[in-house]
Amino acid sequence: MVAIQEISKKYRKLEVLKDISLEFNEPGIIGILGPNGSGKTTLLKTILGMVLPDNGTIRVNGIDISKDYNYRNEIAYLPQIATFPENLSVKELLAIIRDLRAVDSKYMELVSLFGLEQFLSEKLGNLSGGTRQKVNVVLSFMCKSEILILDEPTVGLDPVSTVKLKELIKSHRDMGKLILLTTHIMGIVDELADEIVYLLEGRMVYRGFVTDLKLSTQQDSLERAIVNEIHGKDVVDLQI
Amino acid sequence: MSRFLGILTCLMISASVFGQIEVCSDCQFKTVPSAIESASPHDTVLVHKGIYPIHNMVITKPITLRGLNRPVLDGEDKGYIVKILSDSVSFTGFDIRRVGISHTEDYAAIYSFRADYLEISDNHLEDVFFGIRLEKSSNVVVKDNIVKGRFSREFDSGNGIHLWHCKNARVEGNDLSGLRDGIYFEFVDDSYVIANRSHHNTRYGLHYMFSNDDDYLDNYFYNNGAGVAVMFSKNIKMINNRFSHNWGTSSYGLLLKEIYDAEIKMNLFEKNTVAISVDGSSRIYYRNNDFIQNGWAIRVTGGCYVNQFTSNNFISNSFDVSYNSKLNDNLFQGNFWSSYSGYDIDRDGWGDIPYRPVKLFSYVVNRTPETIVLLRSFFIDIINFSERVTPVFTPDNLMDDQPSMKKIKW
Amino acid sequence: MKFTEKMWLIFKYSFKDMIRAKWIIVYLLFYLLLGFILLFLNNDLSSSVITIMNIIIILTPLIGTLFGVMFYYNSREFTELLIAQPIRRSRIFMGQYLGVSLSLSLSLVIGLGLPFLIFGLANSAEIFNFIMLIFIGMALTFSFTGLSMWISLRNSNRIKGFGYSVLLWLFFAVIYDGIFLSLLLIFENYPIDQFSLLMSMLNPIDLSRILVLIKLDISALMGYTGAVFQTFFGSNWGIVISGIMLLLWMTTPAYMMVRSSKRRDF
Amino acid sequence: MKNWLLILIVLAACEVKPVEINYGMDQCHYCSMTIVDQSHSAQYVTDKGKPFKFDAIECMFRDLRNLEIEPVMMLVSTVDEPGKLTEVSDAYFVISEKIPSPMGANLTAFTDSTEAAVYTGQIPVFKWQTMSNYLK
Repeated sequence: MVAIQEISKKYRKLEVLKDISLEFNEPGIIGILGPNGSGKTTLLKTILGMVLPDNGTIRVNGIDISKDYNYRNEIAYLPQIATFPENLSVKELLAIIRDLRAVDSKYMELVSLFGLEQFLSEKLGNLSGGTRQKVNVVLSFMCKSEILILDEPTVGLDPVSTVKLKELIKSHRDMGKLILLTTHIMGIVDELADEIVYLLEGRMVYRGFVTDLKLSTQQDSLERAIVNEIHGKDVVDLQI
Repeated sequence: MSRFLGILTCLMISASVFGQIEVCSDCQFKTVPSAIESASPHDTVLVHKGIYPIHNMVITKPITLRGLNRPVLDGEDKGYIVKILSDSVSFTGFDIRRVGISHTEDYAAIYSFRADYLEISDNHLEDVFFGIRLEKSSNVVVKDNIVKGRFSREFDSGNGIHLWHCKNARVEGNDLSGLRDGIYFEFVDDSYVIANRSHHNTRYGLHYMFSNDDDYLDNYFYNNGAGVAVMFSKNIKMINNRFSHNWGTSSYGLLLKEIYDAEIKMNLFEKNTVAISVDGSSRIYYRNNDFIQNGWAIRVTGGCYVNQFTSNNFISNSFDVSYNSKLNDNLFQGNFWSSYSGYDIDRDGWGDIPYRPVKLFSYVVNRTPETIVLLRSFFIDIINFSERVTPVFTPDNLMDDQPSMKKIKW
Repeated sequence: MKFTEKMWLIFKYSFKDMIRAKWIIVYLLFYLLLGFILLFLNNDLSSSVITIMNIIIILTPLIGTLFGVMFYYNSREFTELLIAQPIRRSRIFMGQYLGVSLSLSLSLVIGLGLPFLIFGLANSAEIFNFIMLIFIGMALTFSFTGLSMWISLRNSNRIKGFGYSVLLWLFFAVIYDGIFLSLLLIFENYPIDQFSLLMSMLNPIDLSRILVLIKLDISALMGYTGAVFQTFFGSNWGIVISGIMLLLWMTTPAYMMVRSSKRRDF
Repeated sequence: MKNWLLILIVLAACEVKPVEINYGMDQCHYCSMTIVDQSHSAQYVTDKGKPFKFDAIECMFRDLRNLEIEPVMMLVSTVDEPGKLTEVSDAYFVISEKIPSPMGANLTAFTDSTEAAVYTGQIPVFKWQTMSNYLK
């Protein structure tokens, strides 16, 4: 589904991605982990075509993404920060996405799932941060696509919505989708991720299945398992 | 004035007392020259309606030539039409067409040389090169003629009424258009130009050169290359004339070049690129004139001394006064300036702070004309404003310290 | 034709977002007020046209600049979301650019058009000058909206982007003419009319100002220097050239913006 | 960009050539009169390439007296070839009342010396260099 080959990216002198190669061929949930500034978001953005890598190629379903923007029909994106045109209503925002790409015809179920019906005619500028994040979630999950990219999906959500979101993510995995997500909350990785990719200073330092990781490090907690794993690679100051 | 009336009366009497010869296709005389040939001095030659091809017809005796029902004298582009070489000739009521054109000879429809006491009136001249050209002729009256040139910018336009070395001339009530200069005076003294309309001429409506002690009153000059030029002359009175729409590049309502002791009163200058362009002219009195919507109202270049601008109205001009030097020997007082922004607390009718009519930009444009391209740009507004607050470049004594708060009436 | 559909979509939302904003309504009201006050005060359409020109050639670029910058930085996150959608980048930015500049132009047209219509413009000889003035206001809006969005695109730092954009406006509105004037004065002994013609073409604000002036009565003043300006702008050839220049000033910033959007990371 | 502009200025400045006179439009640099007479107009071009136009040869002559540096080019229109500008060194001059000139000096230029002689009879035909002997 997604094949990343030796991509690297520099912002001025700062190397954010160094020679990363990754392939995701099976459906499942992949947690992209790493400390702040390790290049998680940049990596996701290169897949989305938002950041253009200096070297290397990325293929989605075998097609080089630098050649054709239509591949993005196959990728839905939930960005970290939810800011929308202030003077548009929720309904109008949904219409924009609906007109831009293929959308699940039952997207109104999502709207009601997060209790957004009452806000449909409300201007986005008048919504609270949490509500905007819910709109954000709806926008990404309503897309008909094989791949879902979620950047810190639970930030700003209340616990009830967080639970609903997690269920949603699982159901989408069960629909056979590839889901790439970044998060700082280990619980979510623990609960959802099948596989994790660990980035450090722009390099991929670990990739493996969550179950394997727990087995090999003999740790119940994923957090500890990761710390152990990375410790083995002589990294002392680890922040997740 | 009375002298002119005297001449007129004389001419009229002469017409009735002396003999009368008629010219027409059925008359004894079929052509005008043959009639003149047989006429005695002071006879009247009456020309009936008809078309008479004539060129270079010379009149050498004092006679009255009068057209009845506008007979046409057709010059067929062959040169002069009528040449008057005698005193006391009266020439009225003709239509004249097609004067010849030349580079070296100034052909005219009616030409005179050393011929005094002429009356040329009520003629309609069309397609002329020069219209009425009088040389060294004095005590002449040119009245109520219509002169139309070829409306061309090229060499084939001459002057409508062209006087050279004349005295006591009276040019009145003529309509002049499509010429080089409507009226041209060179070395003409003690003469009057009254109530003419001069318009659509290539160069000037009225043009004085080396002429002294002349008056022009009640004339209307519009749509000329430039309205009036008064050059190298003294004691010219300019009263109650109207200068309109002398728009165009390097155009002006009135050009004063090297003139002295003139009076400019009660004239209206509207919509001229430059209302009055003054160069090296001194002792000029400007009073009760209206300057309305001109590019420049007064543009002064060269040394101009002891000029007085009093009780004029300056309304909506892009530049009121432009000046090329710091030296100011001219008086501005009691004028109304529409762009004056001062106040009158003591309610005496005069503004309490002086008005400075020279903008910095007009000073700059005077120095480097190309800068006009920045007209009405924001930057210019800024420097104009700062110059007005603290004058540095513009003459600081050039101001009206008694600006009128209201439009001046007279 | 699908791509234009998508650009139309982006345009529609940007336009809607703009025209519902408080500031654009303030902008519209300003023009309405200006138009009514000017016409009420002197009731003379032709002198109002000159006054309005003075305001338009300074204000429309400034407003275009400010709204361009504001729109860009305020909608940056949403733009990122759009970039992740199956739509070409150029369509997004063109759509947004058109949305902003057309909504600003609409305020101009309505705000000035309404008072002039009410005061009897349709029957006036000034209608042509007025339409031209509006067109030039629009051209300047497009030009400076494009310029400011382009600058914003190249500066992720909001303060910098804002600063540079306003500086560019200041440059074209004021500083350029200062330099222009100095050059004319320094080289006054040289034949500089061709040069000043060129200089006036290279600044959209100067170009617009001259185009308006040349159509008004005071154009005769421009011929003061020996007719170069009048013969140039008065001829068909000159109108075509200056029209093309203005068009270039309208389109080039947008083109540059679109071009740099393709190479930029979000 | 800046270099380009500079080059342009320099190029424009280096080019010393007369410009066309717009009859009926252009103004005499000396006396401010509109230039209409195609057989008496004149023009000079400074070393910096700036042209100045005159309605009469006498105007150019008088203006030259106020000039510190002699212009590179001086041209006059002639009566025998009106509208065409001739270098003053190639022209023949005549002062005659028979041909009035715009500013009263009755000064006229000819391209052809015999043509000039035909007009003048006894009056001298002179060259530009001796102009100051005839015209004050």
